[in-house]
Amino acid sequence: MQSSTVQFLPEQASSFALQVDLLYLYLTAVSAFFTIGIVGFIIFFSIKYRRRSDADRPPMTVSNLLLEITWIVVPLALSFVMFIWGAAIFFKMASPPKESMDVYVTGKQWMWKIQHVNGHREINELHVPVGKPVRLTMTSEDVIHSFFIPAFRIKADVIPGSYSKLWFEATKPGKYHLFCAEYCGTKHSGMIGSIIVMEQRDYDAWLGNTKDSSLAEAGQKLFKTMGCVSCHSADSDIKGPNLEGIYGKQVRLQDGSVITAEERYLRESLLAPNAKLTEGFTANMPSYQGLMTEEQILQLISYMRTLTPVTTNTGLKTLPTTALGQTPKPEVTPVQTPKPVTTPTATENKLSGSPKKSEPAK
Amino acid sequence: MSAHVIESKPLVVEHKEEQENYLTAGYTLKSWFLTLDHKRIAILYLLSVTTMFFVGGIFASLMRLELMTPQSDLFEPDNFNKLFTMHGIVMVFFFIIPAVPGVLGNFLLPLMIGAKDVAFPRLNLLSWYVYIVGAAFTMFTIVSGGVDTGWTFYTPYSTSSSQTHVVPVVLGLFITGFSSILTGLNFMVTIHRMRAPGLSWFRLPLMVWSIYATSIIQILGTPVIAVTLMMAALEKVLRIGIFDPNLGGDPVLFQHLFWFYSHPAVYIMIVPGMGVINEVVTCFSRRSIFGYRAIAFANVGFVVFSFVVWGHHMIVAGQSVYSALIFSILSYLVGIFSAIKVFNWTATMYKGSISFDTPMLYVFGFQGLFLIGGLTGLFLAALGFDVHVHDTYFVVAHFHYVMVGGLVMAFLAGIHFWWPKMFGKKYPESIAKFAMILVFAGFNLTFFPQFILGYLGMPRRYASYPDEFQVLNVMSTAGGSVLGLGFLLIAAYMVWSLVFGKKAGMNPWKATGLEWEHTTSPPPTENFYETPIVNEDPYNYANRDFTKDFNKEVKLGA
Amino acid sequence: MSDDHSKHHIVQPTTYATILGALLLFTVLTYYVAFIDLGVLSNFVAMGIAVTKGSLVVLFFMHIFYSTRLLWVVVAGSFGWLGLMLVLTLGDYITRHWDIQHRIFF
Amino acid sequence: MHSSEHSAHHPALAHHFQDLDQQKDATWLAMWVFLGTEIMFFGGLFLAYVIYRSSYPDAFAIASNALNVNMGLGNTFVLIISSFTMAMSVYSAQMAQTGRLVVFLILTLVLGCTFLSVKYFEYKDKFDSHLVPGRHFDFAHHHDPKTGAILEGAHGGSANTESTSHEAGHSEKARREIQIFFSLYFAMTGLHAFHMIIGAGLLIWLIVSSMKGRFSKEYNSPVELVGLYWHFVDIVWIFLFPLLYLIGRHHHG
Ligand code: HEA
Ligand code: HEA
Ligand code: HEC
Ligand code: CUA
Ligand SMILES: [Cu+2]
Repeated sequence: MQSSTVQFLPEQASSFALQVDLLYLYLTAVSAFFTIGIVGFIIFFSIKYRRRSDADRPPMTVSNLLLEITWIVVPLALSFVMFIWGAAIFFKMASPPKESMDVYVTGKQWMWKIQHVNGHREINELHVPVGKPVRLTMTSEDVIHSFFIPAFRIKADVIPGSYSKLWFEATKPGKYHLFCAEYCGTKHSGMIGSIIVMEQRDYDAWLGNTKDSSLAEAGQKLFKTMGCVSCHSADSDIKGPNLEGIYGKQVRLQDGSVITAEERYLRESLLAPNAKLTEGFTANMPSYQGLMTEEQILQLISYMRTLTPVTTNTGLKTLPTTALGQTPKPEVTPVQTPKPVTTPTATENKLSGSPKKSEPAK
Repeated sequence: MSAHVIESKPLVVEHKEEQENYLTAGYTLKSWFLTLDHKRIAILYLLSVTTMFFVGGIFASLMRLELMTPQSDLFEPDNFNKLFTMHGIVMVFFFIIPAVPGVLGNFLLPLMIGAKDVAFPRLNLLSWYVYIVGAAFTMFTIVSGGVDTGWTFYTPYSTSSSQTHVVPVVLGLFITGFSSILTGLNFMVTIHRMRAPGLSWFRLPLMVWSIYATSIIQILGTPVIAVTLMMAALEKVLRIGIFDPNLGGDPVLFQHLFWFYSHPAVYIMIVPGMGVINEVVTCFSRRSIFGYRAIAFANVGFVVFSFVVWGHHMIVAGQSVYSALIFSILSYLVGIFSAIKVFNWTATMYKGSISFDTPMLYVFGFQGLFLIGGLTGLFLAALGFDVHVHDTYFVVAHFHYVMVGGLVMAFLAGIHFWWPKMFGKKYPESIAKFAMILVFAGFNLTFFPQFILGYLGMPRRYASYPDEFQVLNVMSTAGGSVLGLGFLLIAAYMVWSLVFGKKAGMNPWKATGLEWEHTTSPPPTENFYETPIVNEDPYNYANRDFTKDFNKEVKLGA
Repeated sequence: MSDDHSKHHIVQPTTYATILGALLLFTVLTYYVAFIDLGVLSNFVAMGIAVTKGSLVVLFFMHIFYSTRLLWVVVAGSFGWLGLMLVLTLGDYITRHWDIQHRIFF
Repeated sequence: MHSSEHSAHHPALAHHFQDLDQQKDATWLAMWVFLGTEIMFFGGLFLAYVIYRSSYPDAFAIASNALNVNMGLGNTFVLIISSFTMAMSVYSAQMAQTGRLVVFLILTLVLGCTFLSVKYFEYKDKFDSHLVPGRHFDFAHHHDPKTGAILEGAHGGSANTESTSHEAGHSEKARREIQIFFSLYFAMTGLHAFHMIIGAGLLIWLIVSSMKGRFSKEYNSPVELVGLYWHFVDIVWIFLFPLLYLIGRHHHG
């Protein structure tokens, strides 16, 4: 673990770390410049113009417009650099690459519940492979928490009733702190855990050991037990929309507007189906508000995601999933597709930050 | 812009000084508790905010004690959470917001503009009582078990999860808010309507401009926090659903409303402090201020811009990334106004005649520490950077640098500077300098390590933390003790000086300004023996003969 | 203060009565318009009428029309500040789920 | 400023003011600034209203239709007329017509009380139909045939929506959203009514003082200031009425 000497930087273990540290350096440099400059002037003036006798009569101050403009313009310019730099990193942090692997996180007083796509669950621990973008979809069961990994320089509040996203690409195997950064009650400081970054091989082995049914499988079971099939399958009496390819689809609503079906929409479809009616359908779907846990909702969403064929960065198009109501084969869930091509190494990836662009199949 | 001074017919007041002043106008408790004199009300505020500061400081000390070790051993996490909550609430709402306006503003505003009193003396006293009632509610909460929501009261934690006394404390703050509003209103009207003849806007001391700007922020911002807290209390009691996601509400809306007030509130804290700095730095440089108008307008800039940056507290809170973008760039714009002031104060010293009395030392302290605090504010406003340090000790260090390093330093500068005017007594100069150094050193030792801690990732509001953060935390705790001793020392010699201090005379610093040159120390109840007429710009040090004794004569208008 | 005298302007009852008439008329108007389906426009019309009514009250019943510049500023400022709060907060809600064009920077 | 010479010894002049003019200026400014704070105070609620109305337009339309628009309309008239009588009181005070002043003040008070009593009956009705947010909130109890129709009609434009057995699930979300409407309704109108009550108290005080003959041509600020306050409360209602009562009325056809 960490040495006992005082460090100044946390470990750099994600593709963002160096970027944020460089910005830190710039900010510190600008601050040092102004601090040393101003303190320097104060000391200099204090010595040079110290009062020698009570008879000293300093002259009237003359204002100097040029000087004043300079010291408005220069800081403005410097701070615009701060703004743009900071915003650029921020936007990268806010846009997960399409080919990211998904992990679902639920915060709850006072623990982190984590579900992998293959259904494996962990508490207060998250195992991820190195060099692969990971996208977290997070929600909370009670109050606001915040998912914070200092070594990765990322953080996002986890808010009940909505989904937050966070993504990272770990660049260095190891064990890192996971903190809850938003005050959430008595054991806020106990709501900590670790992120374990592993080599892909180790990760596969670790994952292989797990016996749980996959998240999507669990979701699929729910899809049956909760009665979704009765409407969302070809041969039901009451017709619901075909959910094939639903994830990421542009759904046309009854009021004419178009909405992209992603987590937020799917969640709302379960909890408040009639808030946004799909065009051509009537308000027949019951609400599952209160009938499912957040985790079950995530499972269902994850299942519905598998209904959409995804392009992975191997260039392979996953097989279209089976017809509804049948078991999709877990090995075709896109995120699990092994990635034989070279994993970008930490060093390669440090500066570019965003993971290597995938070459889409088309 | 008449540069010359008319020094005709000075009124010699040496004998008058022995006579009546506002302190000797009455000795009964009633004469204090029912006083309408702004100067006495200022003293009431001085007593109450100082008490509150020490209460908050004791909470802080207990917290620092707990944080010496990684485990939570001294307090249960529950109690630790109550400690930082009460520390934040007491310091913010009962110390720092009323401190400079309540004490120095009240004492000085009418004196500086040549008025007999503020526009509405009754309202002024009422403000103080409202403050006390609000404080009483909050103190009751402490006694009855405390609150543990953090001073920010984020929903849904505060409304549906916390089992502590949220409602009484919210009520207390609601009430205190009105004190702030009434003070602001009173001061604003006073500045508009009560200025002495000849005292045009651009002849006002910059302290008055600062108070004016502060008042407007108080007037426009405080009602919003009041109604927000009201809604939160209703949510807690009646479950009305506005902030509760389980009932269809949006918890982030609370944050918008909260910060709509609480960001401007940080300027309510710092702007009057900056006002003090103007007065002190000119006096001890014997130099008129550099760029009077720029500073005056920067105050106006604060009024507008302070209200449009609140979203920088919510960068990772789930607000739109586009909003974050807007709020970030606006935060940089508001930084410029502070920059203008800092540069102008430095330039004011150029070619001055600088002396190093205690108030000036505090100005130096302020300059350095506020600079660091402000600049780290710019760090935080950089979006990608804030993602990492939000809700870590980096933020804690930032705001202590601006609030303690900035405002508390400025407040102490002001208190030391005007102490002779307020009480007619001098404090012991060398002990005061020693205490200043103690505070400065202790402060840096306490809070500088927290920047590093924060960047390393230590989250705030943590009762326990991983072992590797201990070294820096111990440093911080050690610094906190030095700091506490420094403050204690200041309180001690100030009280001592009331009894044993040397008589100060009317203008010991040879300062300009109506409060120094036109009335005695302490001033009489109606402030001036004759309404002053102003015929020069402020800080006209170039036209004073410093070889004269400034302590003898009250200058009268032509 | 040069424009002091204007504040002592006494508004005549006929003015008050005219304003009263206008206010009552606008109230009736807003009521009936509400029953016509104007789509999104409904909101704007309703608010437009409310703003007009409010302005009439402020300007004449509350004498701002005859007042000093300072009071104009106070009134405009107060409403302006409310506007700031509404616009910036709504801005968040409107853009919250927009797709992110992370390429706008690099 | 010869008029101020007279007033310099007026009993209502506070010691620290130069003259009544200065005092009047100061109080006017103060009153307006105070009204500014009131705007921001109501503003927080308006903000919440705007956010939720734009998030839940349909629920708000349904809920709004459960309010009694006629009572709202009637009250709007009452309040506007009371604003007029208040303005007339100010005029009478300025003209030193004490008799008329008292009459107009009493009229204003009566109108204010009328408003409050109507409000009382509206509230009572809401209590009886379980429309008060909280544990007993229940929109389903609200058996208004018209609203019932709207409950379905308000979802998008398509007309042939039928009530089905799945109604229950459907209205769970609607219930929460409708409850938020009523929360805001009660918070906003409640705060408004609270201001009215204070205003009524001030009016009573004015009536008593004017009967004692305290006001004159030179000194009538209290009447003017209470007038400002009263008009402000009126303005708040001018906005509340369309915002709360008139949403989605056109669904009636
Ligand atoms: C007195 C109080 C005070 C003051 C004056 C400030 C001033 C500033 N603050 Fe601070 N702030 C707080 C009190 C204060 N703050 C508090 C209490 C919190 C935490 C609340 C909580 O969560 O509990 C906080 C939190 C906070 C955050 C949120 C952090 C987070 O939670 O993630 C941010 C983000 O942008 C921020 C920014 C700023 C900025 C840009 C300024 C600027 O105004 C600073 C401007 C000053 C300067 C810039 C220095 C002078 C400049 C120069 C000499 C020239 C060089 C200039 C340039 C290069 C531009 N502050
Ligand atoms: C004006 C505002 C103000 C002031 C002056 C201070 C002053 C101090 N603050 Fe505070 N602080 C806040 C405002 C302020 N703070 C706010 C708003 C928060 C956020 C709360 C939240 O998260 O909700 C906070 C949070 C905060 C934290 C973070 C808690 C956490 O997140 O877990 C810490 C930790 O070190 C801290 C420390 C201190 C210290 C050591 C002082 C010292 O400067 C205090 C020095 C004063 C004394 C010590 C008292 C006087 C001396 C005696 C009575 C003698 C006896 C004592 C000794 C000899 C030691 N403060
Ligand atoms: C009684 C029939 C019924 C049942 C049971 C049902 N649905 Fe639906 N569902 C519908 C209808 C009808 C629609 C279209 C109307 C709408 O958008 O609400 C729909 C829409 C959806 C949509 C939005 C699809 C789109 O194209 O916009 C999703 C997602 C969905 N359902 C998922 C589920 C899941 C998951 C379950 C089980 C937990 C489920 N449904 C159970 C009838 C049903
Ligand atoms: Cu969860 Cu803090
Ligand atoms: Cu801020």
